[in-house]
Amino acid sequence: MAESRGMFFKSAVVASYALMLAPVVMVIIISFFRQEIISFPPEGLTMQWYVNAWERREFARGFVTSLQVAAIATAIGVPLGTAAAYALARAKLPGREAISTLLLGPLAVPGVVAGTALYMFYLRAETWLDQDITATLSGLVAAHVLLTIPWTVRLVTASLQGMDRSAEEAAANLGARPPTVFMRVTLPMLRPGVVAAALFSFIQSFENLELTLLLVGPGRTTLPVAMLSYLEFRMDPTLAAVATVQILLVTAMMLITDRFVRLSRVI
Amino acid sequence: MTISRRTLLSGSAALLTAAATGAPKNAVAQAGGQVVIGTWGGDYGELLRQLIDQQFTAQSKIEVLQDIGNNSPRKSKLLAERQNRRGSMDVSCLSDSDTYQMMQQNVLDKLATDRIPRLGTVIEALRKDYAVPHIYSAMVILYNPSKVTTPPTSYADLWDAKWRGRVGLSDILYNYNTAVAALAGGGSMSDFGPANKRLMDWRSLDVKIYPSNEALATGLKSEEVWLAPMWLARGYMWKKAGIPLNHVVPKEGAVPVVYEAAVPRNARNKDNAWRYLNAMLEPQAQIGFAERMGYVPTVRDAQLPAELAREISLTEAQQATLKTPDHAYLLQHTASILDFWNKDFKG
Amino acid sequence: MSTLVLDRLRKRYDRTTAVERVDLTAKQGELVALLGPSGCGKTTTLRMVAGFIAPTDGRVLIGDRDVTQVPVHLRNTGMVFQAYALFQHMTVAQNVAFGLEMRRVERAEREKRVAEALRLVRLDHLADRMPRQLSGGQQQRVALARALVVNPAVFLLDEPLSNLDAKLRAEVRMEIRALQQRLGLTTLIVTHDQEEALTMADRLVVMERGRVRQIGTPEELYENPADVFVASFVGNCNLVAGTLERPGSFRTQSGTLLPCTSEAPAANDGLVLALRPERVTVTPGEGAPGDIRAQVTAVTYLGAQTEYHLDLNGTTLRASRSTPLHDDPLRRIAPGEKLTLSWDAASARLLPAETETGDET
Amino acid sequence: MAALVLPAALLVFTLLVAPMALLARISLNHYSPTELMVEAFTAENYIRAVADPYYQQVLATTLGVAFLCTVLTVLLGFPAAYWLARMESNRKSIATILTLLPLLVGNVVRSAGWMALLGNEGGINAALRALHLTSGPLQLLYTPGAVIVGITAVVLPYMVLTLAAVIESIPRQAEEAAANLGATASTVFRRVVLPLSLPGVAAGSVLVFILCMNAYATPLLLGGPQFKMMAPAVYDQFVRGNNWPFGAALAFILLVATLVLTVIGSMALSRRYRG
Repeated sequence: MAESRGMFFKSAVVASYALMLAPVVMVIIISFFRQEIISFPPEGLTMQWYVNAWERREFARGFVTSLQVAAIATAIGVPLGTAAAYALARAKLPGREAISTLLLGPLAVPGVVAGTALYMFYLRAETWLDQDITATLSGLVAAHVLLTIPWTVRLVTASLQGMDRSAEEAAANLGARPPTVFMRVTLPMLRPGVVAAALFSFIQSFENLELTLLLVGPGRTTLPVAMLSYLEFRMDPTLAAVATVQILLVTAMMLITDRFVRLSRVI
Repeated sequence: MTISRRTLLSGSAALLTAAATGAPKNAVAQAGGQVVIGTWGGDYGELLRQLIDQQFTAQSKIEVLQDIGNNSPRKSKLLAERQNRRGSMDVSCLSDSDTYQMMQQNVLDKLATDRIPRLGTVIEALRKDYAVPHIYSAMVILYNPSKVTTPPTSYADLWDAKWRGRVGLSDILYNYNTAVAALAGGGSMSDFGPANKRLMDWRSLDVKIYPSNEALATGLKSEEVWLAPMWLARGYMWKKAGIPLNHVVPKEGAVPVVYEAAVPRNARNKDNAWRYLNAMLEPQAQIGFAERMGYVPTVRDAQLPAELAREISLTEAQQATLKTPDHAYLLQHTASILDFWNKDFKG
Repeated sequence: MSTLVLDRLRKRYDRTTAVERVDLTAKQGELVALLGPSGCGKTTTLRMVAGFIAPTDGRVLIGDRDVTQVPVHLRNTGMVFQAYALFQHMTVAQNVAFGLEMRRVERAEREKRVAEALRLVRLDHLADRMPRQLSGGQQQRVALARALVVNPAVFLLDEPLSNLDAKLRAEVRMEIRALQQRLGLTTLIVTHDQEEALTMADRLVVMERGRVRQIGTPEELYENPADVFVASFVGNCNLVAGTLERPGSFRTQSGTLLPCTSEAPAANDGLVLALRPERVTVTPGEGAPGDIRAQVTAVTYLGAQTEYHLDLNGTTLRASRSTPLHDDPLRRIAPGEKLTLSWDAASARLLPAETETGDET
Repeated sequence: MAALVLPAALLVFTLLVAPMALLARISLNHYSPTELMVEAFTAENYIRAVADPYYQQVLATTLGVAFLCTVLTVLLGFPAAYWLARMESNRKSIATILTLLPLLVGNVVRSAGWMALLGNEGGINAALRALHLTSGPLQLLYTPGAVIVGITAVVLPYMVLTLAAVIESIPRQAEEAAANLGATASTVFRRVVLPLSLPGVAAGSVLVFILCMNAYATPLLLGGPQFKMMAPAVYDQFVRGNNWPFGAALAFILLVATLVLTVIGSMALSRRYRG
């Protein structure tokens, strides 16, 4: 049917993807420009910004930190969120609406607001507990788990709603106790939802800037924060080179993920 | 699928263990401990690293960690953390007005003069008991010589109608731009009264505001604007980067800026911090900053090559007319200055 | 109503051929069934007629008009989908009215025709319901009404009964047939159910792996299957491999001789004898010498019919007959006992054995 | 089973509700330029924020941008989502990755990309100049338009993915049935696909609207100094002005505005969808 679609449809699809991908493509292009202050057309092409990006250790370190934080936050947040979504969908909870609003809350609060509030809260907690929280990995991970909860609850709930419950009933009928039913039947059936939740949780954590801004510490800066810090002081194409490498790595990661779990069937 | 899931799980388990066992707060630990420097990124941070940190670590075995950010968030962090027993920075690099404000807020420790032997070489006028002056420069007028044939001589010349739409300002320097307006309007560093009218005049002359110094550089490069009040040091850097620029020191007297370093009261590694401040005053490091960034040394024994000195320093006469900010006045009015800048001037 | 002509219709995908050269003419008012196992290309053929799939070669003609290049919405075919594809966000009446709206039929006329169509399928009392409030059979009838109300040139049904239970299926089958005949609709129906095809269709097209195996009336197909596939797919059939030893006598692979007077289609060996189970007459007792005798291996009681599984010295056959009465000795036949068999030697057909050559790869 | 909700709920409570309560308390304090924050119990910050025409303007700008971007996102995202949802599966993986990729690149980098494209010396102006279509550079960067384009691009993937999931659940046969009954492609879209995907449009719009209201990096980097939206204004008060009570009050005004509009919007949409 696609061939019979009208001009508006086609141009909207093209415009939509152009809008999403244009800045990404642009970043890749300018990473090769020779001049320090970006202007078109380029005065020449060079790889020097890649060298520079490599020498600035904060980017490589930031990438590793971001990966680490995103992986741990996803590993903690997705099980918590999945459990909560399951309880919300199946248990008879008093105040279900309120709890589900609470769990979606981190999505509604602006990142800079939540980040500032959390930073001040952490500082108070440090005094009470006499323990470092800001600028520690645990403090950062905890904040990022917060980011993963609403996405997980959202996506797993959608998955639960679309699920045929007869398989669960069959398992119970065959003698499985509720936890077994959950682990052996429900969870595997929810897999697309859970994988989608993990993917989005990872994305939310990996690219987060606002919530992270005040919670990072020296030697433990995430990649987006390292990039903003760099951009604040320099506009040369080093940032573009870092981003290009990041785009390549991320694309490779997604292609690998896609081999195991078809992304098109998950999202 | 099973395999991949298992690998995924074991991978995340490993990460979790790493998190639980609590890797030390900073990855690498040196024998002499560490020192955390709250600093700007970009060239400044890079030069700190090249000119000070490397040698410092080699000599003292103290690891230097940079906490990079702009001065505003750094100030906010210092203020937010001041009630805490342990802060996140050992040394905080800030401009002179910022350190004054932090001192007023009781954030900074008094300098341990005995631990910073090189304090004795600091230019008298720049000495303070709560911060070490690291580098300084002054706000001059940069102009594009191919477009501006009769250069301005004073800040007030920036209001000449023939430069309509050709004057550029950096948004982050709002308080200095306001000071320029005050001086041009006949005010002083302790009286910004005339500034507001001048700012509104500027606005009607289509002055261009750029979000950062770097964005202003782009505007100068593309010849979108021809004139800008800016640090002489920046002008020097930009000239080196190929932007056609000359500078004049205004008749009213240039507003100087001193970039300083101070130690918060709740710094974790104070001993290391004092040593670091001392290292910042070493002549070689000072000359390095001058050569690479165009800032003038703050110590008497750092001899610049004559050519460089001509480009970045002020003459004795010019130095005599410097309009040093009245920090107390600024602090009292900073909120209203920002408000006027945001709402009336820009809005 | 018009005739429908498929002229050398073919659909190739990258590597596979979904439909290989279908030629078919459905006369006005004729009901033609496309019959075959899943994946045989019958649905692809139907969808090419409707215009959802563009053929690689060949033409589709409705009446005198070549519609091969005509987009779906201008073809004026009325299609009933397998899962009905009712618009879940519209009421029954809105669903039925949709096609008329598209044809810009005036409101008053539209309402009249919607009411008529719903009366035709006996759903006029449910006009304001939403589809999800209806039973499967009711939804089916909405889909019928929706397709019929526009007076389509060709009526297309894609496995229309597969989502109904057995009893309802038989009922709806008769209803559709009656409606189709009353309205004189040129109809193409896709089904994998041979019983459905035999009872409803004027003519059948048996397809397998993209090829047409045989086209004919139900009777022609049943009595005169062109090949082993058709014989086995249309109705039940005993298929026994062997050779024609001499005219009138077929030797099975296990050596048993079976009477058969039909002509061999090709060489005398490599043949298959096709014999419908209901043509085999079974009698209890020894019979006369020279009669064919067989041992009963199983008896299946099917209510009206009873089926006997027989072993003839290594050759297996099935026979079926209307269940014998209580006092008939056959009623008490049990596995292990012997029976005498007979059939009209002319009703056993000889077919070439299936060869795998010539199939698409 | 109900206990399963506890860990997540506790976590959100501790790390979001408690800090926000702290912020709420701060918003009632008094600001002084010399002492920064004085313990108090005053509504002065809220009154000032609501009464000040500047912040009224900032809030209005934020609402306007969020509304416009949401509408644009629906208009552009719907066809893209349809295209993605109805694509054959082998090419679909690539298309899905292309949709997800911008999300992983982050707002800062994407803003840098827009800056390179829209700047006076940027790609578009250079192209226009090369084609002799313009003499001087067009001011594209540091305009409200740049922010709207930038934010729309940032939130589009969310809309596309949300809608694609809903469109995929609409049986293709429903569309075919409509076409068979004589509906043109655009009529099929308008009469069948659109009504059936309204719940997805509602969910996507709410999500996107919230993201637009809270946008920080994009307006900061693309809007230029004269353009202000709420989230950067809040951060400004906290960090540049060190006026925490006022910043906190602005934050709550933004939050309440977002939530109220979200609730009204989703109620209106769901009523229409049911009706």
